[in-house]
Amino acid sequence: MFEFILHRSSFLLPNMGRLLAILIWLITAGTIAFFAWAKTKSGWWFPEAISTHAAAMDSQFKITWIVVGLAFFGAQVALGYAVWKFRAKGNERASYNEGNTRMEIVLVAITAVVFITLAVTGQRVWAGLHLNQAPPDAVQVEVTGQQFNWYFRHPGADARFGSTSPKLYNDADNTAGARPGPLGIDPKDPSGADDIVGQTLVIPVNRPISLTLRAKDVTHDFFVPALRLKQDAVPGLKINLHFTATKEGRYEVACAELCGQLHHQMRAYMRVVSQAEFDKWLSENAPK
Amino acid sequence: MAEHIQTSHAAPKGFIRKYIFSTDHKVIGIQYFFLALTAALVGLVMSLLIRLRLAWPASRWPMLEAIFPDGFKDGLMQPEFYLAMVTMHGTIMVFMVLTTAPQSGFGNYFLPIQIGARDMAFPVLNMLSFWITFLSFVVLIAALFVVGGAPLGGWTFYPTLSAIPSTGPGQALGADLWIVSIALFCVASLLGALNFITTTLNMRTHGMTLMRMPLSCWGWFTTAVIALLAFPVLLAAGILLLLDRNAGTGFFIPSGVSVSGNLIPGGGGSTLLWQHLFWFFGHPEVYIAILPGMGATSHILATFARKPIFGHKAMVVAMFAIGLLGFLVWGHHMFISGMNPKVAIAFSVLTLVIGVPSAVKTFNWLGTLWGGRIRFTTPMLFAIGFVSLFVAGGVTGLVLGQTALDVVFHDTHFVTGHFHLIMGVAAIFGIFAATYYWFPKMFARTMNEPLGKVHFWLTFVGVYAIFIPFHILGIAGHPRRYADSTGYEFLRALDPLHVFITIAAFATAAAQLVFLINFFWSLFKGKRASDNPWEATTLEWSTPTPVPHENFGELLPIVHRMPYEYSVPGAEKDYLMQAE
Amino acid sequence: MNQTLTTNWSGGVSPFGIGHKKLGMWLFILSDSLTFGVLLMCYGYVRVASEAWAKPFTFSPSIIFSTVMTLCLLTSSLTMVMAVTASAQGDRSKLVKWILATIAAGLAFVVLHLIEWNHLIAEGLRPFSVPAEWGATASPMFGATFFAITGLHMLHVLSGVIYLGVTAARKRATHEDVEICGLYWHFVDLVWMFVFPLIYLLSIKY
Amino acid sequence: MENVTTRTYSMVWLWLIVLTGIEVFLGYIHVPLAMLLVSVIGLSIVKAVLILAYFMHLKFERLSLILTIVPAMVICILLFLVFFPDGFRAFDLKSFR
Ligand code: HEA
Ligand code: HEA
Ligand code: CUA
Ligand SMILES: [Cu+2]
Repeated sequence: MFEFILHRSSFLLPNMGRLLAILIWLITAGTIAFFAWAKTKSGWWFPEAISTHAAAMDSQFKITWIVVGLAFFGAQVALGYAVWKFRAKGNERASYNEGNTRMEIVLVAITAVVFITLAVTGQRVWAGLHLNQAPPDAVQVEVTGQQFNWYFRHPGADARFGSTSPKLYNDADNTAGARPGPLGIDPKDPSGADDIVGQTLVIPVNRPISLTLRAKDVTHDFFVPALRLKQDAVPGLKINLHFTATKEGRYEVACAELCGQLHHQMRAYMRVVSQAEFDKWLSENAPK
Repeated sequence: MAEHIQTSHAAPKGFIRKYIFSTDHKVIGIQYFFLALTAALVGLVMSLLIRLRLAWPASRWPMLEAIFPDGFKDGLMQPEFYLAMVTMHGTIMVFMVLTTAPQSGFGNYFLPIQIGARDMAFPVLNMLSFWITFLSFVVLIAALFVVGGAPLGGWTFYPTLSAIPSTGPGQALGADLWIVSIALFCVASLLGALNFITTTLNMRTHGMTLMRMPLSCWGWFTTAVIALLAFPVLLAAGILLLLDRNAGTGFFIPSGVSVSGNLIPGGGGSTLLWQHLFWFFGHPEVYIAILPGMGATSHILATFARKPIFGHKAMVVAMFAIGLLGFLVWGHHMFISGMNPKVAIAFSVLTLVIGVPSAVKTFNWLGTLWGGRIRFTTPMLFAIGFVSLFVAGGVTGLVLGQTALDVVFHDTHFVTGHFHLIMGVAAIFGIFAATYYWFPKMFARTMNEPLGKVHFWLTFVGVYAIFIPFHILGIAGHPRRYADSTGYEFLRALDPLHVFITIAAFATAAAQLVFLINFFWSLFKGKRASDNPWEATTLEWSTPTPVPHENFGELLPIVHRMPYEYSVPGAEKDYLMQAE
Repeated sequence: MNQTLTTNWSGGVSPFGIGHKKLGMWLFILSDSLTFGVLLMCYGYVRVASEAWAKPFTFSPSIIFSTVMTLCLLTSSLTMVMAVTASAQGDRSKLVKWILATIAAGLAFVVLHLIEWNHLIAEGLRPFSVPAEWGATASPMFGATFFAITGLHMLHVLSGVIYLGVTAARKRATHEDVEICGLYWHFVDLVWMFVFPLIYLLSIKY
Repeated sequence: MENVTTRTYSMVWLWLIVLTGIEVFLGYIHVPLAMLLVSVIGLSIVKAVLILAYFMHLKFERLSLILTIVPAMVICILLFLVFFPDGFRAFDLKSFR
């Protein structure tokens, strides 16, 4: 019975094991080559990094990528080798082998050490992002997400944000000087008078920026690939985050949390400018 | 106590009692299987629609407009339709395919036979589970056809998007139906899980110690334990979300939420609460999806390598360790959700620790093949494919599990690539392996081997071609659930990749026709199967084919040895049946 | 390799020495306890996340009232064990009597509970808001958690009453069936042992 | 099971009532909220154990059954406590007060 099945299929594809082994190896090599190729193509790998924490993050990625790449490579090569080498031959029997506890323990020890090391070293960047306070001289910006727009608010000359209330939201008038405007800035609060509200994030280069993320309706996500920064903006919460951009230019802000029909259109620009230009921008945009 | 096991009933008569409202675990298993197959085809078609829009977002499809007038206004696929398809594709695949076929389908059919029982512990409950699942599927599909269309909140259904009907099209009645469907599914799965656990613990035949159970049984048993503990949490979450939507409560709605200018009254809750509840269930759920596949793969690898499992005990321990650790890592889906960053560190470390038992399993699969005399049957090819894909998808989990790297990759297509490789196809390969392997027992005919092999080669290459490029998309920063990426400058360069993926997806989907043709042709015209066509050792191969009502004759089999006694030195044949 | 195996776990017997139904009920209780457990945790979560939490329950009459409800459930558990004992002795008429007593206590609980609900609703408590007199900053989640948790518990009590009725009416019900029904009933009682202090006592008026 | 008499059950019932009484009393004398929380949970766990052990007969079942059911329940419920850091966070970071 079994012979028959074996016979029929080997008629179609002789040396099944060898073929499968070659295929597995080809896929492995192809995958690795594909990644290597993509890395050289513009736009197919990480965008250029422009924040102080990005270097550590990229190097953590590199280490991890090598480790998991080796695990991937090793496991696939071994799998291919096994199917190449150990195919059925006539009536020969397999070697009766129920396992090897020593090898098992060694494996557990090695993988545990490798994985835990990865996990622990990876936390440094995380701690820098989330467990440290922003320095006191950081530039304050409040980021608010709503379906399907970003609003960025600078506190103006007094360095204090005007208080807001959901009851005051007025999406109809979103011009820069509008009060209460879409953010619901209390017109009676004097510290809100000089707040600058815009739809482009403008920040000075090489200075710590402290963001406060909020959302009006559903969860959004502030994502700037070039900054290696991503954080949900959650309704009901004010989430703090800080970073320093190191290169001037215009970058895209994407929304990376499903927020409804036009999630994919919730885009904004982030302009990183020199301190001088930033000051000029602030004074030009200050509400009159 | 032996009387628990021995009670026997006459076979039911009449078509309805026998095939529709049957309490026979074998019939129910097959019912589940066909339900999953139907769902898989629906989900597959949805994935093709997804691919269509991603590759050619601006193209018009008048033919599709004829079928979905609302979804394709002017022939252009609408973004809300795209998101509805993503949501339904994810939901159908995770719940209706991966939770039903491997566990409820094959598990129902083979768990009782493999442990030497006549049926499940609660046959009527078993039937009820199936029909509730069926109802759940119908309700889910109905969501596609109600006013406003299917929900677009993603399969994770995060509030407040999902809790407030005015947040988007499809979030009204469609979203309610989605929740009702999932709640029903939870109930069915709970009942199923307690049935599986009771059966495994109480109904093993003489000599079937826990360690002598085939690893497939261990897969089903561990999965049932996980399901019993994870589904009640999703059920509670579903009830609360339904209350939020219909009774005005605000468990998942903070105060001060305003949707398109309208202040939402009430509130006072927190969106993170839903995420905790969902992922407390959700992460164990992904192991619910893969563990039966791991079990079946182990079972099949041993059979066709003609060797005992390498490190049988370690395999069992690893499986249980994965199940247990699976409850400790849910936070890795929430690193950037605004959760407490210190808790995130703990979750991150535990997440990487879960790689250890997974590595043990991978290593032991290789060890099982090592020194074997491998017979390359179709089920064996799929089982080997499972190992390859599991590694490919698993290693990227180790990238995502690190807080700092997840900052970059969360909610990008890197995640899509990870979970499609490990779940979308590794677990599906488990189903395919199981289908080819057990088909002769279930339907008393054999599937065509050459066609099966063609199916394997095409699918194996195809899925790598589809899902490896997703990682590139993610590395370049492409967010997931984007109906269209053409609005972003930094995503422009990726357009050709989208087209490539779509072509690969259509080709791979076409290859599934080979499977369908083979399956249905073999069902009616396949060669008659003998009792033990694979020369395997476990109890299901000791029964006659077709398996009689109540599985065994007068006497239940008595088990004398471990499940995979292949190539025992000095034995007469190269395999020793458990019951001989 | 072929030694005879005769331990509890070697197959052919139930490792716990109990039947399928009883094991099934225990597993159901395990999973249901997680449903309630997680609901109570949600309650705790929204409570710590709130500015202020209403404390509307005066000692008299509110707390006394709910204490009486608690006594009803506790007593029903006692009558239930009496029913199980009667069933062990094979005394069917006694069994039915004790079950009826249990049903009565359970129904009393439900009736008292509904009276209380009614009272709170009359005061202005809603799933989405609390009466203004309870404090301007009081979280609207008070009503949501209160109605959701006690409501789901009440549903369990009602199902239990029906279950008890069916068990009493079924002539073919075995001792095991009665025992299992008892397990469910005690579990419902057990859940209330947590609902009562967490929902009521922690919102006692100062 | 044989040595469990009506008397035992009545005693358990009495204890449950006494413990409930203590809980209510603690509420009556207005123990500070945090202390009240800890003490009523503690007392309720004792009550739950009494119900489980006697009324639900777990004390008289095999140890293996207890070890199958109880740890799973306890571990999962303890795991839910991990939600709390975010509950406090939701308070600390609240947008509107
Ligand atoms: C079957 C389903 C399945 C399985 C088994 C897994 C397994 C794993 N998953 Fe995955 N995951 C999903 C399904 C699954 N996942 C889904 C559906 C999502 C997305 C949900 C959504 O948001 O929609 C997701 C998302 C997801 C995230 C969140 C990403 C994000 O949204 O930001 C993370 C993060 O930690 C993660 C991690 C892991 C890890 C560490 C494993 C580990 O268990 C993997 C272990 C395996 C291995 C490690 C490989 C084998 C080992 C070796 C070859 C060892 C040899 C190596 C050496 C010696 C170095 N997964
Ligand atoms: C089992 C799980 C599963 C499977 C099989 C698939 C299969 C596929 N999926 Fe997907 N997918 C998900 C689970 C799965 N998916 C989930 C959970 C999401 C997330 C949803 C969300 O964001 O909310 C998602 C999202 C998702 C996206 C992301 C959308 C977005 O974020 O914008 C895309 C994009 O291309 C995609 C594509 C595909 C394709 C091309 C296939 C396939 O066409 C690939 C080829 C597959 C096969 C050839 C196997 C077919 C066979 C069967 C399915 C089994 C047969 C059954 C029996 C024998 C019983 N899927
Ligand atoms: Cu905002 Cu997605
Ligand atoms: Cu996970």
